[in-house]
Amino acid sequence: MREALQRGLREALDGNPNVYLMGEDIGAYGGAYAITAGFIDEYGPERIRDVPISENTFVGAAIGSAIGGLRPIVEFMSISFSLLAFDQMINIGAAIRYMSGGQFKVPIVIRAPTGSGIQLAATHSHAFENWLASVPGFRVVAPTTPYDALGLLRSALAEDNPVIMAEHVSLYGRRGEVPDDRYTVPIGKADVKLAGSDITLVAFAHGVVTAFEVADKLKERGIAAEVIDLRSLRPLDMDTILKSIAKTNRVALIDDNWRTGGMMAEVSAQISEQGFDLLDGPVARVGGDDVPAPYSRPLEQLVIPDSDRVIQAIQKTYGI
Amino acid sequence: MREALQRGLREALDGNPNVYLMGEDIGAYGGAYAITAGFIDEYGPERIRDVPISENTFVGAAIGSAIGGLRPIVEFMSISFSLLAFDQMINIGAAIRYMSGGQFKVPIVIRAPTGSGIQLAATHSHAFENWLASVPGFRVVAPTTPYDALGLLRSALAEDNPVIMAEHVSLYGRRGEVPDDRYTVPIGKADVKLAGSDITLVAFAHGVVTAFEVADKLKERGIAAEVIDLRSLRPLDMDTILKSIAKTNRVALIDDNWRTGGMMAEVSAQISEQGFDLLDGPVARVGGDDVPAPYSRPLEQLVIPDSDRVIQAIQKTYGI
Amino acid sequence: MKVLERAKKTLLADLFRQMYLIRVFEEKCGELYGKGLIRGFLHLYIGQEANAVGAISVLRPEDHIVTHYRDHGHALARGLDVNRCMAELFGRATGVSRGKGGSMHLFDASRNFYGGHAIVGGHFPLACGLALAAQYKREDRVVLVFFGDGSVNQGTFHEAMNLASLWRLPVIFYLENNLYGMGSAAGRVRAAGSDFQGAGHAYGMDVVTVDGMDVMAVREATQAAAERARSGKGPAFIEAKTFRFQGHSMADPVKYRGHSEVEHWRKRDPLVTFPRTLVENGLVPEKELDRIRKEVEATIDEAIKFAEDSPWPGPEAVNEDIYA
Amino acid sequence: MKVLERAKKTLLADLFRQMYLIRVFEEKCGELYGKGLIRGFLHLYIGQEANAVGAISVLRPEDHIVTHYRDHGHALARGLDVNRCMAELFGRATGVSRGKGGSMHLFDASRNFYGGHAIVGGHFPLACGLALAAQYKREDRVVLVFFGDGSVNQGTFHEAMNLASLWRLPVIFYLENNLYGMGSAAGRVRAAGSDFQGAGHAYGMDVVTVDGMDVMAVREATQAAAERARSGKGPAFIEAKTFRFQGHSMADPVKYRGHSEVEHWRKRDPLVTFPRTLVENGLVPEKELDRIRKEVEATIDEAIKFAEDSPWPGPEAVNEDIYA
Ligand SMILES: Cc1ncc(C[n+]2csc(CCOP(=O)(O)OP(=O)(O)O)c2C)c(N)n1
Ligand SMILES: Cc1ncc(C[n+]2csc(CCOP(=O)(O)OP(=O)(O)O)c2C)c(N)n1
Ligand SMILES: [Mg+2]
Ligand SMILES: [Mg+2]
Repeated sequence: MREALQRGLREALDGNPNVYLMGEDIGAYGGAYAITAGFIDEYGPERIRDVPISENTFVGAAIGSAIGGLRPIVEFMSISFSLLAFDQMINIGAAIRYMSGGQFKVPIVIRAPTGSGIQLAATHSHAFENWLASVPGFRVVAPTTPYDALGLLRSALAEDNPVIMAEHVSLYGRRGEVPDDRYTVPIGKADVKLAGSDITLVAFAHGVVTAFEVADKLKERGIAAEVIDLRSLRPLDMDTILKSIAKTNRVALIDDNWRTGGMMAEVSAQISEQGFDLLDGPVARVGGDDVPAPYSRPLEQLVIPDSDRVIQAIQKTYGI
Repeated sequence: MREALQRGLREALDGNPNVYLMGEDIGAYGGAYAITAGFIDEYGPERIRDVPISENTFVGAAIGSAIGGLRPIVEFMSISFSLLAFDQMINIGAAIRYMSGGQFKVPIVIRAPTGSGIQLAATHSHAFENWLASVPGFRVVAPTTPYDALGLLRSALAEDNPVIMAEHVSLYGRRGEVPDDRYTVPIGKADVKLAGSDITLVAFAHGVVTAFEVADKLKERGIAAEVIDLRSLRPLDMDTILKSIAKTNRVALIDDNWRTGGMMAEVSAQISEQGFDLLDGPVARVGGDDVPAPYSRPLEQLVIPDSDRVIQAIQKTYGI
Repeated sequence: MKVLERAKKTLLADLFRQMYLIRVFEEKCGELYGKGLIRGFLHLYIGQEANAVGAISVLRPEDHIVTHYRDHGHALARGLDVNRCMAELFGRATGVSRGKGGSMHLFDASRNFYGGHAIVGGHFPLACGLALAAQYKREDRVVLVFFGDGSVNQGTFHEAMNLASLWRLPVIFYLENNLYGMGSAAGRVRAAGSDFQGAGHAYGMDVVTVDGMDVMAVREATQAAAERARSGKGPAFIEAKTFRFQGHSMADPVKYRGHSEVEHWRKRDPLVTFPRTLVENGLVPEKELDRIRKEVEATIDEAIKFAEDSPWPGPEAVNEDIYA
Repeated sequence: MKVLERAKKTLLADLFRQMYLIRVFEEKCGELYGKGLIRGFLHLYIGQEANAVGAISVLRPEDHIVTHYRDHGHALARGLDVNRCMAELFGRATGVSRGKGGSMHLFDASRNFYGGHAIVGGHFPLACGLALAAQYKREDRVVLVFFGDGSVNQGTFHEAMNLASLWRLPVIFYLENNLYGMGSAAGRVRAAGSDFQGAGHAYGMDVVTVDGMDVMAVREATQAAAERARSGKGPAFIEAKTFRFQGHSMADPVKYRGHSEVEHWRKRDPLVTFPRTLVENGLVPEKELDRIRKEVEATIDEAIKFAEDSPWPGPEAVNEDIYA
C-alpha cells in the first residue's frame, strides 16, 4: 500500500503546482511510516512542509490554505493526534462552507495512520475515523488494498471538500495489483471483494483481512461468504450491502475498533431500517473490546477480533 | 434544572473540602448559563476557580488534580469546546488508569452544556456526548429532569471515575419536583418516564421532551406509548429497553443530534442484536439532520426532529 | 495632529462615517435583540470602533481579513453590505451567510472577509493558512487577524505565532485588548498581566502598542505593520488598548467591573473625541458631520427594513452548502 | 570542581551507578528490540542520563514526577524496580504497569512517578494538576516535569506555563533540549531558534540554562528550582543542553543529522566524563567504579531474566483496570 500512496502523492504534486504536503517530519525524516521518504529531495521544502508539533494549528493552517486556493495533503503521524485538531477539522474544515452560506471550498486531503496491532498502547492505537464519519461536511475513506488506496486518493484529490483518509497501520506493507492507468475508485462505493451467497461479511481496512480469513474458514465448511469492503465510511454505500443481504439473508459486521458506538453500529442500524425483512436473524456485529488498547502482545491480540470470534458470532446468530 | 444542579454542587462543596469547581468565568461572571452565580462569594476563588481560555490544559489540570487527590467538578461553557480538550479527556482522563495497570483513580465530574435550539449555529450547537459515550473509562450521563440532574450528580460525585454530565441547554430552565432527602439516581439505569403498552419511545435529554409530545399525540389516537429516558449513555441500560419492547413489540428512538453515527445507532444495533425476535418491524430511528447547525430559526427548527417527524416515522414503520 | 492635517478631509469624514455606522448599527442590534428579532449570541462592538475602521482603512481590497465573533465592526468597516449584514443577524435568506451563520459568523468572499469565528482562538490557524496560500502563490496580500486579550491564553495563539514567525507569513496580528474576556480581567487569567508588550518575545516578534481609541493612531500602526508583512519580513503584532462599553454579550449582567472604570473609558469614546477634534481643528465642519449622521441613521433604518422584509431561507436551504 | 569536592563520595559513586544503570539498560533494550522481545515504539535515553539522574537526585520521595515517552531514564533514576521496568517493556504481568503500558507508559504510584506519556505536550496539564492538588492541600511537594524541545511548540506548553505561573504552582519545568524532535532540528520548527532562553518570558518566568551532560550542574540547577517552587514563588524553568546519541526511536534511520555533530556530543558523554573526573580527582577509585559496573551489569542481566521468566498477563487482565 505504501508504494500506491507514494505514487498517488507524486502524481498530485506533479500534476498541480498548488498541491503541497504538510505534516510532522514528512521531510528529512521521511514520515513516521516512511510514506514520504525521499520526497523532500524531489520537491523541496516548500512543497514538502515539515511543521512544528502543533496539530491543531498546522491542520488549521492547511485548511486555511485550502480556503485560500491551495490543495494541501496533510499527514497526521497518528489519528490519535487528530484529537488535538478536532476543533479545526470540525469547526472550520467541515463547517465553514455551511456557516458562510456556501462561499468557500475546502479542498484538503487529511491522511491519518489509524488502528492497532503493533503494540503502541492506549494513546496511539485507537481509531477515530468513525467519529469523523458522522460529521457532515467530511468524506471519510479507509482503503484496504493498494488498488483502492491509489484510486481513492485520486478521487479525494478531485474533490473540493475535506476528505479524511484513514490508513490502517498494519496495511502499509500490504501488496496487491495496481494497474498503470489513471483509474479512480469513487468515494461512496463499497466493493464486493469476494462473491458469495450464504452470508454477507461487511468490513473495512484491517477488518477486511479478517473477513477473508473468516470466508476461508467458512468455505471449508461449505459456506460461501460474500465480503464487502466499505472503503468509504461517509458516504456509506448501503445499496451494495442491502443487495448482498437480499441474496444471503445473513450479515456479520466486523470492525477492529471499540465495538460500542463504532462504525458498525451505524451500519447495523441502517441495515435493520432498510433491510429488516431481508434478514433471517439479527445482525451479527463483531467489534474490538471496549477497553483502552493494552501494550502487551497477548492482550492486544485478544482485544482485536479475529476470525474465530467472528465465526462464533455467526454460529451463535445464524446457527451456521 | 438549574436549581437542582446548584443544590448538588453546593452539597458537594459543603460535604468535602477537596471538592472544587473549575471553569471559564464560573466565578465573578457566574458561569455562561449562570449555574454558579453567587458561588464565588460563598466559597471563594480557591474553590470556585476561574481559568484562562485554555480548554485542553484546564481540563487536563483538573484531571491531574483528581489523580493527585482532589475531586474537581469542571464546567465547559459548551460541549463544542470540549473538542479542544479531547486529547486530555480521552488520552489521560479515560486511559491513565488502564495504561498504568490500575494505579490511579480519576474522580472527576465534567459538566458540559450541549445541544441546539437556541440559535448558536454550527460551532456551538452540536452534541458530542455520544462520542464520549463510546470511550471506555468514561461514564456519561444526560439528565432530563431536575430530579435526575441532582440524583445523577450525586452518583457522579460518589464515583472514582471520570463522569461526563451532558446538560442540554434548553433544559436549564425546566422545572420539576425535587425531594428534600439525599436520594441518588444510579448511573447506568434508564428510567421509564411514562408507562405504556403499544410502543416504546427511547430518548434522552431534550429528546424526552419530544417523546412526551409524541406520546400525547399518540394517546389521542388511542395508542399508549412507553417513554424511556436513557439518562445514562454509558453504561447503557439495555435491560429496561428490552423489557419494554418485549411488551410493546415496537420501538422508536429519538435523538436531536446528527442521526448518522449518533447515540441511537448503538441503541438500535443492540436492540436488533438482543431483541430481534421481540420486534414487529424495524427499529424506527429519528435523529437530527446531518448538517452543521444553521443559525436561522426556521432552519434550526427543521433540523431538530419534532414530534411530527417521529410520528411519521412510526407510521411508516409500524403502520400505526 | 500632524497626521490629521496631512490626511485628506474626505478621508477624515469617511472614517467618522464608518465609526458612526458601526455605532448606530450596534445600538440598534441591542434593541432588536431585546425584541427577539436577533437571537443566539450577540456581541456588540460599541467603544472599539476605531480599531476596525482604522486598521481596515489602510488595507487593500485584495488583502484578507479574519476575525472572531465580535465581528460586526470589522464586517462593516470592510464594506460588507449593511443590509445583508443586518439580514444575517435576522437569519434571513438575504444575509451575507444566507442566514446560516448569524451574528458570530459573518462572511463575504467577495470582500476577502473570512469570518466571524466563534471558537476563541480558533481563527488563528485560518489566518496563517490564508497567509501561507498568498505566500506560496507569490501574491502580494497580507492577512489581518483581529483577536481579543482572552484568546492569547489559548494554545492556538502560541502555535500560530510560532508558525507565522517561523515561515515569515504575511500576517498582521491585531490584538484588541479591551481588558476583559467575558468577566475575566486580562490580568486575572494571564500570568504576565494585562499588558501584552512581551507576548511576541518568544516568537521573535515585537509588539507595537497603540491607542485603540484613536483611529488615526490605529491607521499609522497598521500601515507600518502591513508594510512589514508585505515586504516579506514576516508577521507583525499590534496591541491596541481599547474597551467595550457594554457587556460581553447580551446575556452579560456586567457584575465584574465597576462603573468608574467604564466612565473613565467613555471619556475616550472615539465617537466623541474624533468628531470633536475634526470640528475644533476646522477639518470637517459640524454641519457636515450632522449630514453624515443623518445619512447613516437612514442607512441603518433601511437595513432593518430590508432585513425585516427579507424572506426566511426555504427548507431546501437546510441541505445546501454542506458539500461543494 | 568545588561542587564535586563538597559532595559525599558515596553520593558521587551512586550518581555514576545510576547513570551507568540507565546506559546499560538502554543498550540492552536496543538489542532486545532487535530480537522482537520488546515491541511497539522504543525511545532510548542514551546520552541524556545526567539529566534524569541529576534532577531526580535532589527531589524528595514525596515529590511528583511526570515525563514523556522517553521515560526509562527517569523511571530508573526515581528508583523504580529494574526488574519490573524490564518486564513492562516485555509486556509481562509483572511489569510496573502490568504490561499494559509498555515502554512509553511506565508508572509507579508508590514512587510518585506519574508516567510515561506519549502524546507530545500532553503531560504538561497533568503536571499542573498534580501541583494544584499539592498546593490546594497545602502539601509540601513539588512536581518535576521533563519534556523535549519539540514539545515547546505544542499549545499545551503555552497554556500550562501560563496556568502554572498565574497560580504559582510548584512545578519545575525541566526541558531536555536534545536539539531534535524526531528529525526536526529545534531551530527548524521554532521561530526563536534552538535556544530557549526566552521561552518563559511571556509567563514572567526566567529560564535557567544548564549543561545537561554534567550531572552535578544539573543537580545544582534543580536544587535551586525546587527551592523556588517549594517556597511558593511559583514554577521554575530549566533548559538543559543535551543530546541523544541514537535515533529518535528504533525506527529512525537518523538521516537528518551528521556524524560530526554526534561525535562532538559523544565527547561529552557523561558516562565518559563523569567517571574520568571522579578518578582523576581521586574521589572514587577506578576499582570501585569497576565494581559498580559489574554489579549494574549483573542487575540488568537479572532484570532480563526476570522479564523473560515472568508470566504474560492472563486474558482476565483485558477488562481489568478500566474503572475504579
Ligand atoms: C474555545 C472557546 N472557549 C470559550 C468560549 C466562550 N467565550 C466566548 S468569547 C469569550 C471571551 C473572549 O475574550 P476576548 O478574547 O478578550 O475577546 P472579547 O470578547 O473581549 O472581544 C469566551 C470565554 C468560546 N467561544 N470558545
Ligand atoms: C501530539 C503528538 N504529535 C506527534 C507525536 C509523534 N512524536 C513522538 S516524539 C516526537 C518528537 C518530540 O521531540 P522532543 O519533544 O524534542 O522530545 P525528544 O524525543 O527529543 O526527547 C514526535 C513528533 C506524538 N507522540 N504526539
Ligand atoms: Mg477582551
Ligand atoms: Mg528533542
